[in-house]
Amino acid sequence: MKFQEELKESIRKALPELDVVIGWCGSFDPLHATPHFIYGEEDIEKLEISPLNVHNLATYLPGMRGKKVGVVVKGCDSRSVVELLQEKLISRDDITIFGFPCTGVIDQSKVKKAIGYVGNVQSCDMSDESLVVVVDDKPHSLKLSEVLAEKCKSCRYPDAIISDYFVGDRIAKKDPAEPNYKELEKFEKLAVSERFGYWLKELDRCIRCYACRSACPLCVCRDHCIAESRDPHWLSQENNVRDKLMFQVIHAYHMAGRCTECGECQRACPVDIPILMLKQKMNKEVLDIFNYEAGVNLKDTPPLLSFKMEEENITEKDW
Amino acid sequence: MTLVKYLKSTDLKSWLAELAEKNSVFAPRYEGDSVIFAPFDPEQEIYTKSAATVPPKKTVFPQSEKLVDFTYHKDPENPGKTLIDGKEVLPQGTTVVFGGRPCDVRGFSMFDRVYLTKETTDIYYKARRDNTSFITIACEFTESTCFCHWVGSSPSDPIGSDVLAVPVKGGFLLTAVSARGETLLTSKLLLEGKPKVEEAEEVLDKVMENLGKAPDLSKSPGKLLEVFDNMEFWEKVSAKCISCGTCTYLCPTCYCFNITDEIQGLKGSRIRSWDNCMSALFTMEASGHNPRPTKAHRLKNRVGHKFSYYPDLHDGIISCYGCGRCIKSCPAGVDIREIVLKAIEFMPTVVEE
Amino acid sequence: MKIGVFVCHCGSNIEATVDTATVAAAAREFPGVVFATDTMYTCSEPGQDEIVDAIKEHNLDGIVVASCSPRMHEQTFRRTVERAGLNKYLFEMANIREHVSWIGKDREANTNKAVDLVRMASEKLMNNQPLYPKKFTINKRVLIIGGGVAGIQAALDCADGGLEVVMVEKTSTIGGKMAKLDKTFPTVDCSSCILGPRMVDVAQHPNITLYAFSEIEEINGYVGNFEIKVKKKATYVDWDACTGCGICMEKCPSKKATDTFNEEIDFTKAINIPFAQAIPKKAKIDPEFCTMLKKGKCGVCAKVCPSGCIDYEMKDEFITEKVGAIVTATGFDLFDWTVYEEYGGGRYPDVITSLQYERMLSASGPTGGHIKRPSDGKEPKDVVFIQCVGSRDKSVGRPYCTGFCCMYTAKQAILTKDHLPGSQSYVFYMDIRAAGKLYDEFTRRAMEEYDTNYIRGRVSMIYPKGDKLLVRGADTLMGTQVEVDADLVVLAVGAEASKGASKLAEKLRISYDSYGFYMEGHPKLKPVETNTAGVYLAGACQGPKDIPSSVAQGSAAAAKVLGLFSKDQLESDPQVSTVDIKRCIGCGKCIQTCPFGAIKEIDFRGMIKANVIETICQGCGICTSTCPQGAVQLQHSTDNQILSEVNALCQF
Amino acid sequence: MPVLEGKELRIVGFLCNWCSYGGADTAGVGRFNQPTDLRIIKVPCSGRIDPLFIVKALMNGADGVLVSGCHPRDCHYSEGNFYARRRLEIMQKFLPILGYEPGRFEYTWVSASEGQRWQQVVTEFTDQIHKLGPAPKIVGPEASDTLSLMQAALK
Repeated sequence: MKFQEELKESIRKALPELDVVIGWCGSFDPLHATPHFIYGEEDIEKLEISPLNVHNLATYLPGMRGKKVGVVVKGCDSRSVVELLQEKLISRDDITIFGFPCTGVIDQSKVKKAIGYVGNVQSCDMSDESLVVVVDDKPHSLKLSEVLAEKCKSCRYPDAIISDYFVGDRIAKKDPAEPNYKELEKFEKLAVSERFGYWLKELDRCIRCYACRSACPLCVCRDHCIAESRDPHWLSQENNVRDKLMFQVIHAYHMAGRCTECGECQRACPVDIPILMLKQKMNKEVLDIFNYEAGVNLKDTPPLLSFKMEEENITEKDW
Repeated sequence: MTLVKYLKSTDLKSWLAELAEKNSVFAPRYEGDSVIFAPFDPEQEIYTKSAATVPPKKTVFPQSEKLVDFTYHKDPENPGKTLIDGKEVLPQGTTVVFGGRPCDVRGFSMFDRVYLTKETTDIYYKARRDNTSFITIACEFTESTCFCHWVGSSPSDPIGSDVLAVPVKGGFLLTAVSARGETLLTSKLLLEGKPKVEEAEEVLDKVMENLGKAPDLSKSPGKLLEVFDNMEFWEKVSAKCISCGTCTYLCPTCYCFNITDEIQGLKGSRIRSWDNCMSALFTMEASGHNPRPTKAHRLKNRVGHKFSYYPDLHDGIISCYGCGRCIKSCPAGVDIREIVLKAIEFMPTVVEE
Repeated sequence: MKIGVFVCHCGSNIEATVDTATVAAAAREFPGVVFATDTMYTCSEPGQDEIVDAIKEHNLDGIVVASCSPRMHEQTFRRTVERAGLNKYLFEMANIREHVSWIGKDREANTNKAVDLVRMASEKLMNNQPLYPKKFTINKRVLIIGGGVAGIQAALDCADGGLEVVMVEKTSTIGGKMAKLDKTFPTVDCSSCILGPRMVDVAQHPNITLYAFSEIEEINGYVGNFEIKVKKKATYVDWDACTGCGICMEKCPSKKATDTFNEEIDFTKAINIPFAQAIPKKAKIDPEFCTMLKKGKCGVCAKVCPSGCIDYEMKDEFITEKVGAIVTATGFDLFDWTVYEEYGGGRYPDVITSLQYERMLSASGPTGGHIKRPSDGKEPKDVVFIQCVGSRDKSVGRPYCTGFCCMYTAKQAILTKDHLPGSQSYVFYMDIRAAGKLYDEFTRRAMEEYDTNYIRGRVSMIYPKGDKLLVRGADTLMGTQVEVDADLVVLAVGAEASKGASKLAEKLRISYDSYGFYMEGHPKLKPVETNTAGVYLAGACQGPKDIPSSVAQGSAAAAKVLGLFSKDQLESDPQVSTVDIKRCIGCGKCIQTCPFGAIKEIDFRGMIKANVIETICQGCGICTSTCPQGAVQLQHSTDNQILSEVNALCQF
Repeated sequence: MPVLEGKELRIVGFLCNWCSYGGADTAGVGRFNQPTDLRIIKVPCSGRIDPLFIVKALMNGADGVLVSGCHPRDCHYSEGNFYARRRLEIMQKFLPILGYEPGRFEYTWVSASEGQRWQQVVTEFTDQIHKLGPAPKIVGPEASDTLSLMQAALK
């Protein structure tokens, strides 16, 4: 990326005042990146900005309260930062934000689907339009647009909303003005029994690792999540699909009006359960009822933590 | 003389269907974008190319299992008197697991050293272990996260398996590696395997070649103890860990559990479910004190346990067979190999006298 | 836990449609239940003793009573279990009367439902914890809202009992509706003669602070410690200096101001004192009619005022008062009768309300006590009284009986004859409701001694006929049509809750019915209490009442306040939220949503945590449903308690 | 004892103590006949109701859930029902994606004096749930347990 060096320079400038800067670097194969914690000069060089940087690094911030932390954010990640600031879960004074224009990240499961087997990736060359992945000596050429994460296709916030350092040229806010819920709307048209069956079938393979929760930048209960507590005792430890689904509803509801749809819950899921749709549904209704979108304005209050005496968009049942 | 048979890929389902007549058969298949072990269903495709997303651990050590069902019986004459009647829920029947990988299946040998010792036998574990046979597929391809050869195993390691299946052109060469394995290879669908033995050896040689050279991990137990108190080291290597349970739940050698009672009305069950040392609750004490308060403490435990404490107790055997799932599926890209190597290479800044 | 279950027959109230023995037998099968029985009247003394005995005999540590609503007897049974040495929160009630036996006759379904309710109660009980109240000191001052006769009575009783009283009255004088009346039934004694001295007492009592022409802006706090913001509306007259001499009123050139005290049968001046006996007797300017305030020209009052107390720049003023209890005595207002098109809908000047007629009868009223037709000032000869205008009439949304109109109509008929011996009164009525000491005798006097013509029937139409009004109605006793040529028609307009009653209720956090009348704690047993601790009701704000009833309630409310203040400390309700400090992550969402500011941030070993101030917490539980990790739990309604009820009902 | 087979469905009500529970009492005192399906859980305030209780009830086998609180502006705790309205509304809109028909869960406001309104609400809601029939149930630990039952029901 053109501005990678510029970013390194900014980090170099800011680092002396900071305990750590979180960015990304290469991982176990050329198709993967990993969060990268920069403590000193020797770590700066490893920083890489690429479409493989899927991780939302805002996830680390609430757990680092009290430390001076720099964080590199994509546009979508910056919304998580805004939401965390809004809810006073992190302090603005402690956070230094590095922004850059993001052109989208790659959805690994799409790559896997396109190529079939990606166990041994030897190289991955990326250009603006395409990428060539060599697996077991065989090159596979893919269009970037085919393997771009869904959220990136209808991204409306490619540039960080909030930043202390911004490198590269800003990409103007893209259309459409409203989030894209086409897939969700298609699903909503299914018969109720199909919807019901769908979730049971999908959740069945859940291993209750709670990566969805741990990867979520706004799941701040962390060690005290009600999924595992006995008081309150919301869920049993039985291996049943009811409790697995119930947890997803808990997560979605606790995210209502707070979720920025970064998609980390679904990306983190080791068994690829399409749980983002539940959050999208919640967000769609939040937008409908409260005309509200999380993580775009520092001064907002999440809608479920406030109220109006007269709710314009709530029509109660007439008995 | 070992029994070798050749199975045509096209006969795989028929063979499993035969096995399913007397056993419950598990085989890997796609569910969504993941490969998991599910009860054999002739209508679904079986995935055999590479290791499944989730290992077949649950076939012997379920994610959650009932240990005891109990009922409170009230004395009709005196409701104050209650009799508790509890029954162990022992698993019944035999199971055949097709399609695990050597690293998956060998993992149970780690369990055996804990659940089947001279002093104690875990009856639930034993019942499943004794009644489960494994038809393991040797790996034809290696993945960038594979490191079985670092930890004393190999893509064709037969330990723990009953039959080893080596992919050859058009099918598998099946080798019985246990007496129980031989009984599995009696089907008329299976052809004589000897003509394929050479081809199978070539496949395995090629895989080993691809794996490359393994680093020497023999120092890891001692080295990890050396850095035990170096929290700065552990904080740095655990910085990106998000404390979920993916690594432990996908690990074929992680055997920790939690026990809870779930009661409704007069009936209840005592349940054993997977537990996860990455979670703060794992070591949370009733007082509220937590001896492993941070993720650094917890990741230290996980790495330490596998590469130091377990080997110390069990003849130097590392409690990891290098399947690499903890690396591949980690949402944050934590790489256990990297941590072990860092510990081995770690040079204290203060030189001893 | 060892639970005892008592299933009440409530005589036949429950037993008739619920098989209580079956319910008790089913309860014996529930976890934790070691004793279950059915009893005739659990709330009776022998019934309560049975609970106490069972607790001792079976070592019970939790009790479920399946009977009436907890709103009825929860307190009763809590005291019972306490008597037996149990903590009173180790008790649960299943409401199998109001919610079961009284709403359906299917015995099988009812019994089945009762079993479910008992199961829920006992499952919840197993999650109950003993709770202990905290003590807090109280502010022994009382706020009386409304200076009508009920409020006056309450204020004087409290003040005489040694309490400091703050009285807030909306208008510029106290006295309320009673001050407008000429005479009172059934004694026909002069209203202002009996009320006047009490009004003076209020003004002079050293323990009473009166804020007239003031309103309640805001109420915060809780029983024992309320904080009230009072808005003193601008009068444009410095009341500290005003002597009530009335010169300003006399000289004021603006003569067309609305005279609300006189029910608008005449006009008053833009600066006015409502009536001669007003308390406080102070002038105020009605800015709507004052030329000086409207156009900046005039200033006559300022020129003539001997004490220089006119202040055209005056602004509303806000005062904070701290009290421990509140008595609301906001009274009633008249129904807007103009919805009755058949009575002319307000188009005929000689159709007036009973209260306007009172002002006309009053010697201190605008007519000096002479009955005159508003249209031409002539003395009427035939006067028609129509009862139940906006009472007992579903078609205008007022199905209830105002209760005192029959009596004042009789009084007005009698007074009409006294004032105009040659007149004839007619009363169209539905029923005569004259229950009360000497009441029926009084109405009979109106008929028999004063020759009032009582016609049982409704008036279907009034229309002008020359300078008279033709009143056409039915005489249902005779079965004939009746027509009366009336000179004056007086409507006995029904009472409704005073304007703004519901807004005040919201501030007080008390309930009101669909007509705006405040809900009492219990229709029989708690007539002056509300469901909000420390807030009491007096007079017609709870429902239409005549003078003796209003006064009685004023005294009753005062007795309740004096009783409340007889202790120096109150016990706080322990059903409040508590924070599990280990689980709290200090996100502050509970603090953000608490309506009472009862949760504060504290520092716990360097970490931010939430902390509930028990005496401020009102126990709504918004925090509990807000906290994502369930670290703040409302005691007695914890997640686990509610989940246990859900699980008792829904078992897959 | 579960629901009366064939006669009743499982309907759970969450009612605030101050208004709606009182309204249900008032309906009882007035002897306003109502269907017997509903079981009422009393909570101090509609603001206390975590919408997840509703999901929990449905997933555990309830066929319908009814929530009732004080009318807006009349909350005993002044703001509880305002919060409740937002939270309940969002959950109501969310539930259909899980495969619960709209109408399985309703919320409303009934004051302590509105016995008749309570009767009407209960009657109408019970009727609505009976029209919808039993809600989908999750049986057994594995999804296949439920899915096979659902398939069988379709045939």
